Amino acid sequence: EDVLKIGAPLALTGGLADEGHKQELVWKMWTDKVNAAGGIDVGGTKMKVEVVEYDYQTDGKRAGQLAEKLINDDEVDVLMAPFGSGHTKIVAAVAERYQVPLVACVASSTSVYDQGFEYLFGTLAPNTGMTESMVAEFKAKMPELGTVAIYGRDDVFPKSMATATSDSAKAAGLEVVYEELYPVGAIDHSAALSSIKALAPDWIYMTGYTQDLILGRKQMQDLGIEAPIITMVTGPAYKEFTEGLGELADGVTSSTWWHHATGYTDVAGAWSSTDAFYQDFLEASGGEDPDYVHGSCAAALDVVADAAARAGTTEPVALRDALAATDLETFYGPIKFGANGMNQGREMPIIQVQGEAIKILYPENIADAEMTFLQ
Amino acid sequence: MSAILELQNVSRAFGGIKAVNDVSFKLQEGEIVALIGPNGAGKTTLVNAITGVHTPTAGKVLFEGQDVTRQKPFQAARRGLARTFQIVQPFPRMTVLENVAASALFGGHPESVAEAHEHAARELDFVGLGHVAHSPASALTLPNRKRLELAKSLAMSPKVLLLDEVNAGLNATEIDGALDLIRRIAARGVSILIIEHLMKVVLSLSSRVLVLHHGELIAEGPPAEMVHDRKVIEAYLGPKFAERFQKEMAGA
Amino acid sequence: MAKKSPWPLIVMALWVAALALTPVALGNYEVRIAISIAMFTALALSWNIIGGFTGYPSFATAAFYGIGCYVGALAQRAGVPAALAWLAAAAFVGGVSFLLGSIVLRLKGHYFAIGSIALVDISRLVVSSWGGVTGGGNGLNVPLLEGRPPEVSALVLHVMLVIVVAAFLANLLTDRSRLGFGLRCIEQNEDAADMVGIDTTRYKIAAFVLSAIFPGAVGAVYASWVGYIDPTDSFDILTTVKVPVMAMLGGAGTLLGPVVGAVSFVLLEELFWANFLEWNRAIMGAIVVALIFFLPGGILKLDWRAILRRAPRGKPAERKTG
Amino acid sequence: MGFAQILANGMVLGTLYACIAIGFSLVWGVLNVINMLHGSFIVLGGYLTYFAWAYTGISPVLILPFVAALLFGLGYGLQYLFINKVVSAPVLTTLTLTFGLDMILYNLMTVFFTATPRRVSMEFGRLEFWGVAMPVDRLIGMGLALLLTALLFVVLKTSRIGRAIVAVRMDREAAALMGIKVNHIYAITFGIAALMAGAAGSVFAMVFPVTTNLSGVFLGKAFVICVIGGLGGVSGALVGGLALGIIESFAGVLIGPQNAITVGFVLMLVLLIVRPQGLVGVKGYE
Amino acid sequence: MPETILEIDGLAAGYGDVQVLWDISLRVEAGAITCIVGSNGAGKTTLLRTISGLIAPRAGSIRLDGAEIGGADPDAVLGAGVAHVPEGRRLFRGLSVRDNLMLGAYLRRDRAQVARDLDFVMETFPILRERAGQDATTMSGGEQQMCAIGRGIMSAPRLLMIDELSLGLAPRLVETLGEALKEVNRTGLSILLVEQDVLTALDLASHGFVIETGRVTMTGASAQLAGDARIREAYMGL
Ligand SMILES: Nc1ncnc2c1ncn2[C@@H]1O[C@H](COP(=O)(O)OP(=O)(O)OP(=O)(O)O)[C@@H](O)[C@H]1O
Ligand SMILES: Nc1ncnc2c1ncn2[C@@H]1O[C@H](COP(=O)(O)OP(=O)(O)OP(=O)(O)O)[C@@H](O)[C@H]1O
Ligand SMILES: [Mg+2]
Ligand SMILES: [Mg+2]
Repeated sequence: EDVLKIGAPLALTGGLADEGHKQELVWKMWTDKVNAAGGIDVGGTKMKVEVVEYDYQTDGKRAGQLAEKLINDDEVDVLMAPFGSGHTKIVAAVAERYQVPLVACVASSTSVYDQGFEYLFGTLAPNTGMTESMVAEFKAKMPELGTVAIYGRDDVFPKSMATATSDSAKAAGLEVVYEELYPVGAIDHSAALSSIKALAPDWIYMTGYTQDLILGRKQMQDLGIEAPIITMVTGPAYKEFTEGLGELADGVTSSTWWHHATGYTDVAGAWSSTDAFYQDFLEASGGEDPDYVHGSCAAALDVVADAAARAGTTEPVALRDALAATDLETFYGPIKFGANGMNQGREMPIIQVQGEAIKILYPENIADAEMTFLQ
Repeated sequence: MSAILELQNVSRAFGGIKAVNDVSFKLQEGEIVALIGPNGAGKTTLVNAITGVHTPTAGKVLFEGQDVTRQKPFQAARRGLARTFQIVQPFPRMTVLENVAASALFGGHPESVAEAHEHAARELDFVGLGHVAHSPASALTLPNRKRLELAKSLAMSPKVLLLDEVNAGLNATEIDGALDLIRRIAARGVSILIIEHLMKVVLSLSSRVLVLHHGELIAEGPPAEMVHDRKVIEAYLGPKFAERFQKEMAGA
Repeated sequence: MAKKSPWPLIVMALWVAALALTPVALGNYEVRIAISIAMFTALALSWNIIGGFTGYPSFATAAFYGIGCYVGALAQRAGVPAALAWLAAAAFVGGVSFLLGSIVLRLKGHYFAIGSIALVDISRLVVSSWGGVTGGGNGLNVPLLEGRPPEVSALVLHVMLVIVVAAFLANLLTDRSRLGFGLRCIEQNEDAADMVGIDTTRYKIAAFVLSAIFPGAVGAVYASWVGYIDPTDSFDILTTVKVPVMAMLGGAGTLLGPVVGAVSFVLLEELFWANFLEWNRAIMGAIVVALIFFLPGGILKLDWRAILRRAPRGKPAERKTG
Repeated sequence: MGFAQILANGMVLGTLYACIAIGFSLVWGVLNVINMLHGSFIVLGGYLTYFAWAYTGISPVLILPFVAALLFGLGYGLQYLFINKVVSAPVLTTLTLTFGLDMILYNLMTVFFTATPRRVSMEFGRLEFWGVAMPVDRLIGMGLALLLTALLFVVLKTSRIGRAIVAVRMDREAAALMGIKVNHIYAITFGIAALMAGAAGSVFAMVFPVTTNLSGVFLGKAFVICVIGGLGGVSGALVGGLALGIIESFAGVLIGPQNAITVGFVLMLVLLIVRPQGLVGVKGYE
Repeated sequence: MPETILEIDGLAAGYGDVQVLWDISLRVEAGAITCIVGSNGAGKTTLLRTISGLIAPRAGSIRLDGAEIGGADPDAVLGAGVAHVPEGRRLFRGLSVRDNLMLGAYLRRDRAQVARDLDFVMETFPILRERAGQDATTMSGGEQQMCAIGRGIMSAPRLLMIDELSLGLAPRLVETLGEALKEVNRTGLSILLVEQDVLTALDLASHGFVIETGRVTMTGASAQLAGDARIREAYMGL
């Protein structure tokens, strides 16, 4: 058989359905694109690519079960992890046991990668990288920046972001005046925000799911909470956020792993430039902008294809070694895996909602706007 | 002959109302005593107080000389202090036999499940329910349910039996059958306190009658006297029935 | 009292043997299904003791299961060998359920149902707030079991089956001992049970604990199998409701009911989930509804014993027999 | 931070909570059914309001009555067709049935609405008095919630339906002998409950983003509130809701949002044990 | 000949697979007190439940003043003028005596008349006025029985059916209740009485029926029945 089989458990229903559909979309875009170009060259033979996907209904148990089904019944050569660090962990355990390479495109918590798994790779870079550059950038833009309040959802990704931010801030000499997590079931944030209001910090950093962030921003407004900098990770990266908030979104900053305004050109992979991807995406999605999930996942497939090409075979162990040796420039940016399998040394964009648009404040080389302050 | 059950100034209040107020009496071994009184006088409450369903708010309950005032219902049952319910309470979806076996197993003296069934079967024959042993309790007619209640309490091989209106709803003829059964139970050496509004039962069974009114004992004595007692007629019998019963007693 | 037929035993033995053989006969995926069948069979059997025999509508299964997950995981992370960790989890959960039982078992009917559901939520919240120990929302990584996948799954399956057998024996003994007799009395009329000399409190707690330890063990084993647990998955409200449904599907209060129920439910779920991605939840719902209307006594309803034991519906006397 | 502010937050949240719980409490108290559908009813109300608003631009306040009416119909139908058939069965049966129905409804909603959070975004700004900041939309929500609650209270207390509902709860057969159409009353009750849930959803959508995933959360809140307040329909839910809102608000500030919800649950468990009838619930509903 | 208010012909009824009533036929005289006696499980309660529409008849007809009410829903039967005071009182827990009485008038719209009837009931049973505010179910058995009867009267029926009038009541109360019933009957209300205490029953009623295992086996004027040897032997234990 000359097909490169890629297995993908997806959350097409349940709580993470929206995220699942994003992945599904780029899986399709990528396979069409590659197969249209005749497939990929593996050890001399042109191989078509195929993504085998199943819905795991945002149910962790089921995600693991599916990974196993993909490996055993569908005999996939490599797995793509589902959305989120939690479910990635479950699938990673299975992949590790079967020694099938797993590429995670939406798991950024180091806790996923520090289990010493051999077969796990991630295209997102560590959260810490993100938070350090952010603190540095803001401090540069606002020298008098002294106090920060941190408020996050008690869930794998937001929690690690909150902790990382708090560490980076302390390291940079900021005072963390408030640092709390809210449980998953929380539907109201008045209590926390009222406390924050009383502390009047220079910088409010909130991290959680889009619906929480929308509500959080609105309640800040309602309670008359103002601060020069309001960061909501990763709200602005999602169109639901800006749509849900309207002008209230204006001025909110966030870091993200990728933004379509990042202009990488003549790179390897299915798309020769960020813009090429962007154009294709607009078409595929009917005019909607891609976010980092789309970018990272599409790039993850590029990585797989590249590894297969270099390995010259789809045999898992060889494929794994090839992946480990990856050093690739994609439309999404440079990808090079560290010892723990995580993508290293990328400069991740800091973005800000300005009017209707999402502007990039950092890194300089792709920045397209000056940071504005809310106060 | 010694008192097997003794109440010393027992009271039980519910919030405001004193349902039972400072009641004292002795139940001698082997005797049948009747407890009568208007509705709401506190008869059922008294039984509940004796069996630990409602612990007395004051006073003492002595069983075979030992203080059992604070006992739990299941302890009362195991001691041999059995009672029937004014509102019959079978295990509806068990067979009649299982119902009685339960009492034998838990209330009686520890035996194996098998023994319990044998014992139960004997008691069923004794009360005359042998023929329906295997039908579900829910299918019994009222008189048979009452008999089942009796069988259940007998299966605990009780020393004292408290019968709360076991005959209510039976007509005169059915009552005759019931009377005979109760006599046979007494013959087994069980001491009985019987609550009844059916004077026919009271008068023909008991050697002694206690009259409860507003939670207090207002009279006590042999049946023949009670039907003439002014207080009792006033509070309980009413002139018309008093007359009827006086006749009956005279007749008997 | 129903006569003791040997059939439940025989059927059960054959069934367990069949499951135990899946690793040699079938592929890993089927083994995985076998494992979840075993898991849910154990859970349903455990529930049967409190929910079936005693008639207390307990929705605490997920609490025991979840606590089991965490105790097992933490023990293993602390270096305790897997097998010991599993036993420890069972024991610990047993203790916890004893304490919780002596509290919530004072409640009856709807209040007990709510109370038991609350147990699930509270344990979840405690586990996630107690980040220092449990990793909170981050979840916990559990050391993976050694060995190649087939061996590992086979091992997990067989351990789960051991738990199933244990749970089944617990049911069997309960069913045929004075304990079971007492529990059935409580199920039908607690006051009367008290009156015939049953120490209802002690009996109920016993039942509650029995229905807790096996889920505890199951959770622990599950944890070391998947290698990662988090509060939302471990204390899942869906699990807690599924289990009683399975028991009812087969026939609550009977010996084989929970077994049959668990098998059919898991297989149905597989079937629908494989074939009707979008709609599988609705379909499961439809099945549950149908179950209530068309199989009120469960699949084993035809078993004549069930006729005497099943939960009361409508006019009891309409089911006069004998 | 200002005591007044925390209290205010708590009370506003509390009234919304009350609104969430009333229907649940009613069904539990009267039909003796734990209605697992309740959370989804609220979510449904929220979504319907959102889409009606998004497509017509009509003010949600005006949309609310229609949504409420719609859910009344739905509730009446479900009760009449399904739940009535097993209404006198033990809790396990009825709870499971409503759970099954909920799986269906939930699935329908995820398919048609997806899990995307929706919010009726109308910026009303806020009022400030004595240093207490109050979002206007929440005040409106609070107002509506109170209005609905009062309305229901009056209906249950004074109307024939109200008396019939109480009678049916106590003794179906005796009620029938009073000439009360029992099944009809049951269905009405369930309808009213669904209606209140739908209305609550509308109100909610004006203040919070709603997503299908919230149905479980709403249900959980309803549990807690009913137990805290007690099953007495309106008054119980109101007291319970306010209590929970205020407790969560203070707990959130004093011991951190992390534990706020836990406190609510623990309080509920304690009350279950020491005072099953709840703070203001009438004894005998147990 | 006196006119009849209730006519039953060939009535059969039961529960599930148990048939309880077999071919029951009887006439209830308007404005009189009629009693039904019979041993336990004979089917007396079942008969009343069938008349009041709680159970659907399997055969036969039930006519009230010539109009068929067999198989009608309870509310329709009550609307037609038949009230049923059930075995064991069945008062509404948690509701005051007054509310219980008012529920009797649930179907009625004529507020003024309802108020007058409430007054009448409280005249007839003074204890109810005394306890008007108390939770009905915390009263003693006898008081509850009065409340139940009062509740029946409140629905302004033309025929009042009472099951087990004296069950569990102190003799004195039975006497009082008897007087009260005669009182009520004088206002022209027909009464159908099920009673275990045959002496009391026949003493209250002008006319009686005997039901055995679901069949009417005897009927006649009270005096005549009271004199009948079989009755004395079977039901009076004499
Ligand atoms: N659980 C309770 N709570 C409140 N009051 C109660 C309770 N049980 C009984 N009472 C009250 O106590 C008094 C005595 O009731 P009890 O049932 O003992 O009377 P009784 O003598 O058995 O009457 P009857 O002959 O009708 O059975 C009544 O006024 C009753 O209302
Ligand atoms: N709900 C029921 N389901 C099945 N059978 C019943 C039911 N209620 C009564 N029966 C049966 O119907 C027969 C007649 O019962 P019914 O209550 O009408 O007798 P009754 O004349 O009223 O006796 P009692 O004097 O005890 O009131 C009895 O055999 C009884 O077991
Ligand atoms: Mg009594
Ligand atoms: Mg009767």
